[in-house]
Amino acid sequence: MKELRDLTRKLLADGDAGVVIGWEEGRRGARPAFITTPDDADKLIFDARCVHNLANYLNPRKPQVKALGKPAVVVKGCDAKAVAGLLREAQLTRDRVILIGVRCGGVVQTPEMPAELTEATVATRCYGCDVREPKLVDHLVGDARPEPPVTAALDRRIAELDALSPRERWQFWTSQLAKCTRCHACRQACPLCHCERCITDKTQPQWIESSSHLRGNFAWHLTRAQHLAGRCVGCGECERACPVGIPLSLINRKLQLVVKDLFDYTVTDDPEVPAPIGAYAVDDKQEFIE
Amino acid sequence: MAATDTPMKPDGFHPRITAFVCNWCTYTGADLAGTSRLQMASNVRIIRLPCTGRIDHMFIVKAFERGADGVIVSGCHPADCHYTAGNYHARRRFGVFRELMDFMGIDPQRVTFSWVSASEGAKWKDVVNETVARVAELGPFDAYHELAGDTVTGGEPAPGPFEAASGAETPDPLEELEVGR
Amino acid sequence: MSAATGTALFLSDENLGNLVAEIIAAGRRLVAPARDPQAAVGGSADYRYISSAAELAFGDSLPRMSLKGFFLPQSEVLFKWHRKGADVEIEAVPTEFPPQIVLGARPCDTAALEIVDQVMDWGLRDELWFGRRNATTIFNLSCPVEDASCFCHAVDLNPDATRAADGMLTPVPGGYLVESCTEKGAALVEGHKALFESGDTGAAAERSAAAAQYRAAARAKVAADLQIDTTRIKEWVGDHFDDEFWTALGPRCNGCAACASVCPTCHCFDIVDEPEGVGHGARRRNWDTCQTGVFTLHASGHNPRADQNSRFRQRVNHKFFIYPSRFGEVLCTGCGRCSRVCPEGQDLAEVLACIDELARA
Amino acid sequence: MNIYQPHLMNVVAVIDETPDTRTLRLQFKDPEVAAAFAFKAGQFGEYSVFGAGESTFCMASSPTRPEFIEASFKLAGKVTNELRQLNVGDTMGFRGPYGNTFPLEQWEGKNVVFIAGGIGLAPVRCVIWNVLDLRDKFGDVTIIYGARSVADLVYKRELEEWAGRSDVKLVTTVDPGGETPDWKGEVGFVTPVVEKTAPSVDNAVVVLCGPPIVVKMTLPVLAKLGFADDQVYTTLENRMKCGIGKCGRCNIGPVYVCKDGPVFTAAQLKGLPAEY
Repeated sequence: MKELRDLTRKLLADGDAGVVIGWEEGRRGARPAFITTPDDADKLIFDARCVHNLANYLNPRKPQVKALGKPAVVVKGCDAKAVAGLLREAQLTRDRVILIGVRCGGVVQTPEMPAELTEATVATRCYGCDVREPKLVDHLVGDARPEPPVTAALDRRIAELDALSPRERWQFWTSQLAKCTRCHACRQACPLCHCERCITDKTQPQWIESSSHLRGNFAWHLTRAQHLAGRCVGCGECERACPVGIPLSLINRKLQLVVKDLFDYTVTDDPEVPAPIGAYAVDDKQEFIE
Repeated sequence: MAATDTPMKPDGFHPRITAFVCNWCTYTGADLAGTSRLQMASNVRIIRLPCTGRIDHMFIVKAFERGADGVIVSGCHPADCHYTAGNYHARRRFGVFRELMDFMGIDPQRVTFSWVSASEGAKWKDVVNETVARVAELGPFDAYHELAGDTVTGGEPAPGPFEAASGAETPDPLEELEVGR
Repeated sequence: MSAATGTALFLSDENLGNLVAEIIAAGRRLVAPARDPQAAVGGSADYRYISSAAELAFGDSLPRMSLKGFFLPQSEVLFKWHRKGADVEIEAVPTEFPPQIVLGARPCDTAALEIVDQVMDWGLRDELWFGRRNATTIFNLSCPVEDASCFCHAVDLNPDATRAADGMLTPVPGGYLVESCTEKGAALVEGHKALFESGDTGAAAERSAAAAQYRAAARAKVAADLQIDTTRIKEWVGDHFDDEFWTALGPRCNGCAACASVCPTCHCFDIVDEPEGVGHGARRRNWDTCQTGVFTLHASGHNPRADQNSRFRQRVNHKFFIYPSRFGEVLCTGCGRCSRVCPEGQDLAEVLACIDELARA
Repeated sequence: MNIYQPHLMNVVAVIDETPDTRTLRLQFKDPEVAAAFAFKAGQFGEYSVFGAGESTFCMASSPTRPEFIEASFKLAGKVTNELRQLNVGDTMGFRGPYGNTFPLEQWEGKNVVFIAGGIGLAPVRCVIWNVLDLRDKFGDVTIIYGARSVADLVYKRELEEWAGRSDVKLVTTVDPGGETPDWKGEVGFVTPVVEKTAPSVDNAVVVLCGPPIVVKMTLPVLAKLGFADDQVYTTLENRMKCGIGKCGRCNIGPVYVCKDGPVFTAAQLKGLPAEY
């Protein structure tokens, strides 16, 4: 912690960064912090409750963050994948951001939870994590942490759904998507949803109906998932932001598995590796095509 | 196209099929099927696009929204794309989208993906007939068409915030399972 | 300031189940906190149409969403249109609704309805809203108070308020103490009077003592947190539109608008036309929110609220300055849902405490 | 009554004003609605194309000519695009009139100065005809109107008519570069032309409307010419959906454009945050 705070003080004092974006203690657990003066550096914390993917604040369509100056962002390994996504998609240039990596031993599901990691509290995304020490960083702080407890709950649920008939899956998803109010919190919380104007906000033509009936909700969630295929870093922020509890991670994780199976691609924190959609191989699988 | 042997279920169900085809191969192939007077089902409405690379997954969604029971997406064979690589990109996207539809409970049998070249009039006939037969067997896609429901419900109360607008019964298929809990 | 006036009756747990069964058997729609059988996260309750007493979840935490969706559905048809050549026919929607009953509403959710009534009756009267309001009988559940994000006491309510309610249930050992406070409420009790035990039995005094104790404990719990003066806040917010306070708050907000979705008083909406094929379609009203960029975006591309700072400021302004200026009361019932649901830890109670501090200085 | 359900109107005339601006002349289908309908200068309505949605426009025609209403709109979004597809005989929807009005009764006996930029002439035109149709009740009438180019001037036939009237002083201007070889009017932005024209302050009121930039630039010039803030009226447009104070998006601080406006004096504008 001291390492992180000292670094923050130095970055701000030297004028290298205008704002350091990390985590602080809020009334309901950890939350994003925007540190703009060295004096506030001691507010910063890092523990297993720091679940937020702060790469979201690097979205170029956030004038209120841009106004604070050049950002230095604290990233876990999974967050660094999102930063790599932004770099890959030319939303950010590497010299416009300072990345402070933290070694991570897994996080809990919500920032209000106690920091103790158990099989019941650990976030599903930490299962199979391959970037517990982020590589795409300018500074790396913190000590190595022990492996988190393993939970394969998400993959288990996906397997259960896969085992059902299409009709049963349809019933499951209609009951889930009926709750959707189309607040688009899932989009806003997503670090990779950075479009200047989201397809669902476009009206000429209106591809996706904005009404929260099931027809509009299906069009939205199919499109959201499809647009994130091969791009989603699996941080789960969409599901955490959803005020009605739609299990969006099931869809995102399913597509991660699909992309792995079809294109042998796993989302990476190397911005030089192209995303699978937008690239192709001449010998891609095509058994589904007649 | 001749409107002869339209596959029909006994109840007279004629599936509505929307076909999104590329301008260079499949459209020409379909044209050839017509000029060759090949007999095929007349249930297919063709929408011509420059390339399969232009065909967005939302086209399929919109087709279902507006009443299609099945969809055909067809274009040039690999290596034949007029724009070099449009069909390769489409292949990746539809490979993913097909799995996504399946996962969300949209029977992928309702969507046919095919490569039909300009000379393959006979293949187009087969693709059409097979798709129509398969979708006829599946029945009308009312599940999708009625998603928004007839929400002007006369004296009925409007749906509550957690009810499907259609008011349709959604029995819980997962009661026995741990899914989504 | 509980306004429940009727004689307190006793409804045993068993008879609550019978009441539910009788209401449903009579063909009336019943809304109550109930578990989502397929809830993905936790076991949180929502207000739902229920079909049996087994679904009731009175003991659960505060329902995730407020009650507003039963009066202002997240998407509702305003009318349908049918094109006949160059002509258009309009198919109207009814503005009268069949009766529905809400059992176990939290006082903050019920009070919100009466607060929103004011804007719905401002100038032209919104009959779709009032049609549902008039058709609904609401019995509150005296609230045990959720957690430290609750602040109903700070906005002129309390955990056993009966504002806009037709009656209230207070948990006591073995069942509920039932008070009705309107004719509608009394009619509901009268319609099922065999289920209610009158107040003059020996156990009655014990029960009302238990109820009083329950309420006092809830009031004490909520009063322990957040001491603010909404009048002072109104003045400060009105006078400090350009204060840098707002610039400091905006960056954390990612504009997800989950706060507005769960808010019992956020009532802003969008109106959209949706074709349902060729030649006919529906005009719908959908929930909308000031937290999104497109909310105020002009067709010309000009946007009066171009960043999240100004959008968050609008939310606080509307609730604590604009609404009280117009209608004499804040557009907030202190339910705390916005703080609980915010993925980034933006906390309205904390914001209000800061403003109050600034206003005092 | 469902307050969101529009009245049906017939399109009785379509007038192209500029390449991207069009006026629709409308009549109520239901004679009872037509008979009961009345509005005052300054009010607005919600015009709908079924299938595209609703859009807000000020009344462009004068209440002194009640046999029809007119709306002028510039191609900008989904609804205006669909409005352009309408032909004579087509059906559209209308809700209104909503909002406050210009206090014409208070202006009787006064000189009236109209200043407009671009499509901003549409709401001003309503007041101009209202004043001209009751010509005896008002003093001098001055109209200063500017557009980007000659082609972008709206209501060209009416501009000619006003130019030919002896009881109207009309000054037209186009932005530098927007003039044609035979252009006889001024060349320059509206604001300097107002300064040059220098309408008299005495016993006068000003009606000002245009894009936000024109309004923001011209207000100080009017102050410099000596106009008091309560002598200057303008009409604002913010994004609206319901038009009746419920949908919650047109407010500028505590003021709702749909209910408290759209007509504001410069004095009122000064008390508001700059969120418009």
